[in-house]
Amino acid sequence: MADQFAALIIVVPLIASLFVPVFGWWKKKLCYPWVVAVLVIPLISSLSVLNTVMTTGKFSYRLGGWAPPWGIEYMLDHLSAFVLVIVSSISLIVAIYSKKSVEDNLPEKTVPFYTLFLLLVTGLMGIVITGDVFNLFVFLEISALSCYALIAIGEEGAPMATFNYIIIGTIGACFYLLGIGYLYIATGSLNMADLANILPDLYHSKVILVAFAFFTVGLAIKAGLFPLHTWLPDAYCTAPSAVSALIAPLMTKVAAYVMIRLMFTVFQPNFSVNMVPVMPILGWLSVMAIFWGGIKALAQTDLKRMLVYVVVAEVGYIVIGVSVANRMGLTGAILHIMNDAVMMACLFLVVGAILYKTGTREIHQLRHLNKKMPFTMAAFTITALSMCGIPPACGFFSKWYLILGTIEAGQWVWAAALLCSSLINAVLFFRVIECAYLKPMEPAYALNGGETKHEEIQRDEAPLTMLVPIVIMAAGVILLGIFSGKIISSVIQFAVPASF
Amino acid sequence: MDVLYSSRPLWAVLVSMIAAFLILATGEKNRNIRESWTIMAALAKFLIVFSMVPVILQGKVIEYTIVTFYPGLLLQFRIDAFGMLFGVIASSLWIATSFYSIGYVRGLNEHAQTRYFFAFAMCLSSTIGIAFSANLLTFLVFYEILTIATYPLVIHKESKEGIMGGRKYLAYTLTAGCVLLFAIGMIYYMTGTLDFKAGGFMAGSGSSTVLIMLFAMLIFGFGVKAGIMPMHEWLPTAMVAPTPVSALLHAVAVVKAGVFGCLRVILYVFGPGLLHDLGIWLIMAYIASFTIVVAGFLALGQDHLKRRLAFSTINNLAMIVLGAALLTKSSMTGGIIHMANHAFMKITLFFCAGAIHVKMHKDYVSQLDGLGRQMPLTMGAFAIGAIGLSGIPPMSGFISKWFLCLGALEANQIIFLFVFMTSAMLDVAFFFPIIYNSFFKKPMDDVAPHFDEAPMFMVIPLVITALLSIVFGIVPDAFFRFFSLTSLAVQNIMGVG
Amino acid sequence: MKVIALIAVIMTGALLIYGVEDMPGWGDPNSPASSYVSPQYIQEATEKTATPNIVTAVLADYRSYDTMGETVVVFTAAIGCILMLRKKRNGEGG
Amino acid sequence: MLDYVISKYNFWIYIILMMIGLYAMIGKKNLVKKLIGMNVFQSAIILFYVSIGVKAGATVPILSGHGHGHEAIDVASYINPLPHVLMLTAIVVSIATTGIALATLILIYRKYNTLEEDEILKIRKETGA
Repeated sequence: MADQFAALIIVVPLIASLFVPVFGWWKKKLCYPWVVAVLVIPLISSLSVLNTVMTTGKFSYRLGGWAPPWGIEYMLDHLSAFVLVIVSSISLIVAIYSKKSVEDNLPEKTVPFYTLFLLLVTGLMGIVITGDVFNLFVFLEISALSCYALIAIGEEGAPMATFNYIIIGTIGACFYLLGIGYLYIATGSLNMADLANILPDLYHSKVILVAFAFFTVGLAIKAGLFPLHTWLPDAYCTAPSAVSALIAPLMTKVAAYVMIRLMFTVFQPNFSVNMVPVMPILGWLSVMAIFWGGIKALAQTDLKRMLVYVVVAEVGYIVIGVSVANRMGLTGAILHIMNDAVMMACLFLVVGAILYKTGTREIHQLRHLNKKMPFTMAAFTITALSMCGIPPACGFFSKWYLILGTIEAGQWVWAAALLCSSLINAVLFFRVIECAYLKPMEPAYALNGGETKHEEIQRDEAPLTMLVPIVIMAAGVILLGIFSGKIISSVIQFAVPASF
Repeated sequence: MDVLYSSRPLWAVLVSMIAAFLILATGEKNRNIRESWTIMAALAKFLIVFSMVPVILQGKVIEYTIVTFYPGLLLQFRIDAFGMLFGVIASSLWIATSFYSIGYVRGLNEHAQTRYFFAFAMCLSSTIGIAFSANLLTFLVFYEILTIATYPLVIHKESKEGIMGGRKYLAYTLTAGCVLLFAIGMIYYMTGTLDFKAGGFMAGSGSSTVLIMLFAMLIFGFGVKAGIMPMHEWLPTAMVAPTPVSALLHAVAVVKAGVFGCLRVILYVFGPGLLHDLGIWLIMAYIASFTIVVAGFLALGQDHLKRRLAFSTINNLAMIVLGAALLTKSSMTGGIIHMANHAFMKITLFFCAGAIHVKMHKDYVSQLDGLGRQMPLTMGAFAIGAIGLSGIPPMSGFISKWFLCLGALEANQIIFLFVFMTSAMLDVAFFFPIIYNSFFKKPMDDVAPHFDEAPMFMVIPLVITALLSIVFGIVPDAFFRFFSLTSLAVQNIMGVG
Repeated sequence: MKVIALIAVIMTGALLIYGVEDMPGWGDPNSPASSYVSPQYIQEATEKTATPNIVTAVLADYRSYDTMGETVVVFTAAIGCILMLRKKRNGEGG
Repeated sequence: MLDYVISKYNFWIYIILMMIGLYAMIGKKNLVKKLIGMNVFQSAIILFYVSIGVKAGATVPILSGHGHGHEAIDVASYINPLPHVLMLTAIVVSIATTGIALATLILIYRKYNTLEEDEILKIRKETGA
């Protein structure tokens, strides 16, 4: 019976999205509770699926009852169930959060906004759940299209950023489509499990090699891996708060998931690691991503823009974990998909709340925020410490496994890059913390009569619909760190290919 | 070795963490309730820690596993004699510091007191975590928490120097944390285990070049907090912090955690045998000696009282490390017991500096003339601490120096004997003028001095710690069983090596 | 920009031409694409789905899930255009 | 050699089309031209897929005569239906993408009154955005 939950994960938000315009036409206010209520169901379903996978092992779900290579099936194993839980929980949290942000920024666009919000979530979960390479493309496009539209309604400069994103994103998606075509021409199949069986005999074919190359480049574009990240900063930065809080944690992570899926399930590790020289290339690109993202982030004075560059660097983390191609590294990468999703969600939620309350994102204007918004800033601080790799927050543990992975692979420079990145993050985030928590170093505010010391600062915390998601995410940062051992031993351990 | 499974170590760590959140929840409005949390937690922590001492002295270890990540990779507490020693020092001195802090922050009407007590409690929590860690990973986890928990204390004043000091502190300690992370990863990769083992577990797990590199990294990582030169720069800068913080930083928690880490690496990760074979013990000893002598001279040049004390701390910590690096039984005993003795004496000195600051708002050595007549208790305690640190009997400092000198002879390294002697003379040189001036010189402002002490909350703790320094000099095993614990730890290490 | 474009294009083209060597020829009935999954569609589809047009059968039955996705894409695009363009028109009108 | 080239002519055509499209997408300054490049690029891929399905001498896969009974169906006489199915989906996707892209172009034009990339960048630099 639990099998049917798998279908609900996609069907419920999809059907629900059709009803959003209906509700909106009737009463606009209903959109928000409807979306929140609907998104609970995928979360429950994906938890149930994860539970089934953990107790009985992986299973597939045939859509329309057609047998796999002819019909389409869902592939539910530890990896996909795990990522599903991440996607569904974060989208629920962001949906709860979105209320004030939408009312404030896009009052007349509530209805299409929530419709697309649900479609984006549907697309992301469809990507994760499907076991068919072409079906994956369809959902990739659903999520991409809704993402384009959601970004385009952002602030100044958003349409231009979106157009760049559309062009580059379409190149990525088309490369992926081309990869499918090449696989199909060589094997005749589109089903992932089936492909995995057929491919080993064809590993020496040039067609397969080209297919692999296109997959890798296409997904690297979608994941925003250096140097194909150029679309990412502008697009994520100009998007509305609620949108960037959804796409920044999820879009790149889901692309990274597809990368892991293709490299280690559709293709065997034997091919991806030993027969093509792709791993070192990806690894070095990630190192550059980490440094480039970090350095660009250091140069920003706008908090959100800084975080966007941190996203670029964090993609490098995951890809390094993939490209060291050993058990520890991949464990770290999969763990970091989760950790980074939670951390990024928390940070972007905080930035949205700050923007909503104070109207600014400039770091140096965040003064006294610890008094105004103590809980928001506490959440920010916890997550910032996690980004710097301070235990017991979750960031430390993924970093630990990634470093073990690089050590095992003998890649010292990669290890050094990971370590340096912690330090860069420390500089980045402590700069913000200093501004928000401490008195200004220079008496630059003497204009107020030099009486800054005695001014009474009123608490002015974000509304509850914003605060609760933020606090949940911050608690998640700590709890996921403490229970990372449990998560690894019960889920991630089995998500890593057995041959490692 | 008998192993006793108990959750007491966990509670010892958690009690102050829980208190920290209670403090945060209580807030600025109910100051008395907030302070009572601190004191209750301090007492509870001490009782929990101390209740385990008899078990340890029977030669057992207490173990508690928090979580397991991978085989050989787990968060675990295991209390042995050495860890116990550190745990007792930290938890007993926290009681003194708690009372003292209350007097200090109220005396000065400091801002952000809630944050201050919160961070303080977190610091102690992680210090005990460090003391009880069973392996390098657990150690690292608590070490990093300690780094962060101390940061709000360092920048407490929020002045320009404070923030700069905080930045420098973070730059040093976070870099060290990264290096440690890498080194520990390497060790796990090479040996598959991270558990501390008396006498070391690294022997034969890699080429000597790799081992030396790892040793250097670990010593760098822990040495930063221990203020070993040339990584000591942050310590004097961090003196802008309020005095109880300096006392905690420089006598109990942070620097001792660094030294504790160094000793763990030398004695429990690499082990005397391996270090002897690799020949790096001598290099280590020279670095420590260099630190001892240079820090002593630098201390002479400081007019700011707390900075002078900071350099004295660097000097003494290096002495502890040198004791361990000499790898003989006596030197180890001396080094380990000096952790305890130095803690009590140095915290007395810092308490005195704080009391003077609160009462007289004087921070410089040159301002202290004639103070002894106005604040006899404070300056008397200061004299006891200073004499003790110079290694003059019957203070406890004498015991540790005696063993250290004995160790230098046992190791057939006369040069280190001279290092200890020089250090003692430098101690005399930079402490005695203070004592002399304060008792025998006339005050600068020519007002007839009358008895006017600092608040009782401050004076009582510092008198008690001063008296304890004398008691430990006469009966080293009194109350806290420091000497028994030390000799047990040394036995464990030498028994294997 | 033009140089980057040219380099990207030439690299892509070279990769594609490299791959062509192992491709089956034009109209080869024995290519894997035509001989593995698809024959069964041609043989069974009419019987199982009662549709003479096999493309329709596959589109609306075997791979109907894809087709659902396809319609959702159109829906997404429509809503997306509404989201992007609607308010501005009101703004101009008023 | 010539046989080789001729036997795979479908691939050469699609490769050339695709390179043209890709060049326009990256290299052109006019945003509409970029969009047209995108369409050419997608059409090239569609062409590629459809050409996979071809079997020499086969006809469209519509079995008007065979609906009933169990007489054997000659697989070789009908072309492969799957690529066509996939491309029906892909065409729709490409149209939808074009639609969204055109909508953003409208937004851009309303804002900057031009669709030349360099002019837009100049305007943005001047306004400091």
